[in-house]
Amino acid sequence: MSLVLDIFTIVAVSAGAFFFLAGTVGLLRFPDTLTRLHALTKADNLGLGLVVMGLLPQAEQPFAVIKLIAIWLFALLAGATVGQLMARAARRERPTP
Amino acid sequence: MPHSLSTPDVTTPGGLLLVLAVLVPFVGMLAGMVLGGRGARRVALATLVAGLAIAIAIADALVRSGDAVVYLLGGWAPPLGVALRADGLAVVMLLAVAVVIGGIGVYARADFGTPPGVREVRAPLMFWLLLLAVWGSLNLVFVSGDLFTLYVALELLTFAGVPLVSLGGSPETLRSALRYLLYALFGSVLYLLGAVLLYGAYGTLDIVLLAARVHPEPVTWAAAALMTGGLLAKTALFPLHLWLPPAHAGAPAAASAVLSGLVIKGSWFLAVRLWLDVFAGVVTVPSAQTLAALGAAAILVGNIVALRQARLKLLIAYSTVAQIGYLFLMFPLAAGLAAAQLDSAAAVNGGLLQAISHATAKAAMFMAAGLIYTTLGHDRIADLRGVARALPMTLVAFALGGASLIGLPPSGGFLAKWLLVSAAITTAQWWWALVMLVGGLLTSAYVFIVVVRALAPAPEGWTPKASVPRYQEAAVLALALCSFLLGMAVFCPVDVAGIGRAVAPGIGSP
Amino acid sequence: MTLALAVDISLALLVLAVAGWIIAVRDTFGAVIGFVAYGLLLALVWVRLAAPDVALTEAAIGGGLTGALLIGAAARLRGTEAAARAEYPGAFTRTLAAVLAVTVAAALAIGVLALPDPAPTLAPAAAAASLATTGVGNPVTAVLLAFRAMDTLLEAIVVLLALLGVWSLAPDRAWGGCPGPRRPVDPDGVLAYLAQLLPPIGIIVGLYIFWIGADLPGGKFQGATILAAMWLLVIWAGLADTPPIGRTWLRVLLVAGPLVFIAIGFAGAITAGAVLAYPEGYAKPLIVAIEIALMPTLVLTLALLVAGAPQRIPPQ
Amino acid sequence: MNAPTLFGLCAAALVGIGLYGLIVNPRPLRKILAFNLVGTGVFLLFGAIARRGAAVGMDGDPVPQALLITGIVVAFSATALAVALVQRLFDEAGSVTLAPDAPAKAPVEPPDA
Repeated sequence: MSLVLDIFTIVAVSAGAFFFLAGTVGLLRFPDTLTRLHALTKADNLGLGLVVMGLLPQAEQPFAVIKLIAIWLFALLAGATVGQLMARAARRERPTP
Repeated sequence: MPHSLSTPDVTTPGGLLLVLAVLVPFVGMLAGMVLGGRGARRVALATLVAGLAIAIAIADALVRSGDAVVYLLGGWAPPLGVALRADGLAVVMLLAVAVVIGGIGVYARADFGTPPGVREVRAPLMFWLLLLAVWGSLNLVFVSGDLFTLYVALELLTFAGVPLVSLGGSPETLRSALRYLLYALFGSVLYLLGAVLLYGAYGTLDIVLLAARVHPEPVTWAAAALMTGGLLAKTALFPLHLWLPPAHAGAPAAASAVLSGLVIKGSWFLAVRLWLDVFAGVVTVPSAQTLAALGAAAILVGNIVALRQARLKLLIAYSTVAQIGYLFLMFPLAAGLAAAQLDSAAAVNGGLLQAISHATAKAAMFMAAGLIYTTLGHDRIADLRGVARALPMTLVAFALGGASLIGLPPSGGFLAKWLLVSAAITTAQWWWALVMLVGGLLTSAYVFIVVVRALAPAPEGWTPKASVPRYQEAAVLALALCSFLLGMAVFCPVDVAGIGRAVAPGIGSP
Repeated sequence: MTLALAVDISLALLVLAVAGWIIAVRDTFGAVIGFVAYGLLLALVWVRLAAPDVALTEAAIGGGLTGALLIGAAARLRGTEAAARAEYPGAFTRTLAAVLAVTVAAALAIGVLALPDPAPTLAPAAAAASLATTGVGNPVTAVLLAFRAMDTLLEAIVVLLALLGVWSLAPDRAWGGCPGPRRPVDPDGVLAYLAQLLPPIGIIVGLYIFWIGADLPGGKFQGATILAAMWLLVIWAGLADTPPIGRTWLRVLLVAGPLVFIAIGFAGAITAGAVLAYPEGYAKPLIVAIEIALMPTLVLTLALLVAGAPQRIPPQ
Repeated sequence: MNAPTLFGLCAAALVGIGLYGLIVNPRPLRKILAFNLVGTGVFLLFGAIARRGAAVGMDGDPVPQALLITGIVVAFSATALAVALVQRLFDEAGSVTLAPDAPAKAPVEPPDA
């Protein structure tokens, strides 16, 4: 059982790390603010979600599970808000043609 | 092993007074913040009296017991706990600061009142709160026995001093305040770096324990260099002095007096504490000579630039740069005396006296300049006509303060320089005596110019722009007299400064 | 062990790279953003150094509050960027600075390598003393509020004094008024939404971190920072205004923490034989009492330090 | 090489980087940032020293860890004061240059001089 869970953890965390990597590459390579934001928020939220999911089976107490999920939710909320704010700022500075 | 603070770590009678000396000004600040406006001034003036009484009581406890006053906070002995200790050096500084703060407080009563009909005005409220904060921080610098607590004390002193510089709010003072803050932060971060290294090497931050544990090795040298460098930046020793003149000259007169007379003495005192007590067996005579060489350069540069000033307040500020130089001449002299197996107390006392007589004289001179500015509406040195008629008492005070800076007998400056010069001759370091002589000549030149200009008769029909209260003039004169008569300390039956310092400090002694 | 070391080495290199970038990059705004990332990386370093209390503090204050403060300032000062370019010092000063920086860094590196082994430590003394007397499970809290309570008291005064300094920068006409500019209300805005959603949760988290500080990593500074951040969020979303600094309630709350601390400290002189000592068996309740009293003071002070100098008298 | 030594060396480099920036960059905000870098370098060194002091089942010496918290808060206060000064200077003068004007004209000469 624990072997299955460990394999699940490894797969999920690796997948999460891949999305982080993809997001970072997108941040560096994409041409403008909006697409960069897209890369950041989407890939990072998904990446963090996978990492958190992968870590869940490793949690020793139920409270730790709640904390892990809370961390993911907070990151989602922060990412969404900041993404919105930055997108608006970008649109204000350079109106779409 | 030179180990100058050799007190056992137990709370001594009167130890609680040390806690009071630190916390009473801060409690006054907190209370003043709530009461606001006029309440703050009332609280501050009451605290001035209480604080002076506490300082006198500490001196009494020290002289009575003949040993340092110690308090273990929370009952925890170092290295885990923090001890407050007041030896003779600390007590002399505590007393001097209490007196100078008292004089400044009386003077500032007139300048920093809340006008009728208003609940609270920014500058007066801030002045009184910051004055108390400066005082509490300085007392902490003098009595704390722990390097990290001393770091907090230095930061407190900075945070209290910087807003004093920009109290006026003009762009120029804001710029000076920012420059001062950056220098000061740079200084304290270097100091902290040294303290951290010492903890890593010896596992304690307590001054007495460190003094017993440090030995000459690269970590200690690095720590000593970093801490000294940081403190020099905060003390504005040449060539790190550039922030000082605009900052001190731009502030209101009472604030300039606090900054120039007192604040810079905090970091200087800490440097003395480190060199005499912590690093006594580590620092070498050449390094002490380097400090003194910077001091000598400060004396020459500061005095010459002061001579060229057109503004009275800037002249006084540059004179501070020069006088800071004297404060650092004591290091090689004390080292030289110790190396010659002689009592180095003379050089240390000379440095200490210089600090005190400069504190009193400079506070008096800045406040005198403030009164002159109020009366004339300007402080251009070329145009001081009428001062002698309008402000005779103030001009006398200015001259007495100047006499102390020059070192005329029987002033404190005279005794200080006499002690230092004789130490220089005893240890065959005559060049420092020469520097002091030249510095005295330059100082007398600009004091003389100011006094002569001020003695010139006023033009026909001239009237003062404003009149100043008599008690302000009296406060200035009182401080100037303190400085001028400080030389009488030579008749003091006990060597107060030496109490609690069992073994004579010896820089460079093995 | 080697994997852990590899992680540590990459972390250290990343921290250094970001630090170098903060210094080198031309755009100040970019440097500030870099600084926030740097603060979070440092928090990871603190975890690797087994200092969770410091990690929390670094993330909350070093990265979060300092970042917020600097971002606001950098945004306002953007217009001055071009003018500053002409003021860069010449090659001589730069060389001198580089020599000084390398000297200090090299001296420190030598110092680090020369530190004694085994390292001197106060951990055994702290462990023995805190078990025997304070009853506080987190040794860091025991140091902060028992063995070195004086530093913590002075620190509370330091932040307050810094706040006074910030307030002293108010224009005279705005004295007694509200810090910072009035933020426009944007009721449909995403920030306002966040400012309504997050604070209830944030307050619980902040109080939780504060409360567990006695026994686990956490404590008043970390908790207070989270609460201060929640308040600032509400202010920045335009849902509330900063309080006028002339208000008596504000001043009372600001000084209450240090004053209670001092009062309990002096009470110790009577009941326990020394200032800032606690009588037998009462150490933990008194320490918790001090922390509770300091909490509102710290929340207000930290938030108002970020909010800045008073700028305007509120319309009556 | 172990973690405390590694991060100790990292701290030394951070102090160096910060010092260079503090001296070279003329903009006050960048000086404040550089000061913070030096500060974190000092703290990190203290943290490495704390980690070296692990003993009796503790992961580190609690005394430096506690002092670090104090240090971080003090550094934040310093930053807040400095930023407030820069902003006020900007409001008053429209620029934030620190360039030392000839100190002699610090108090502005009135026109009738």
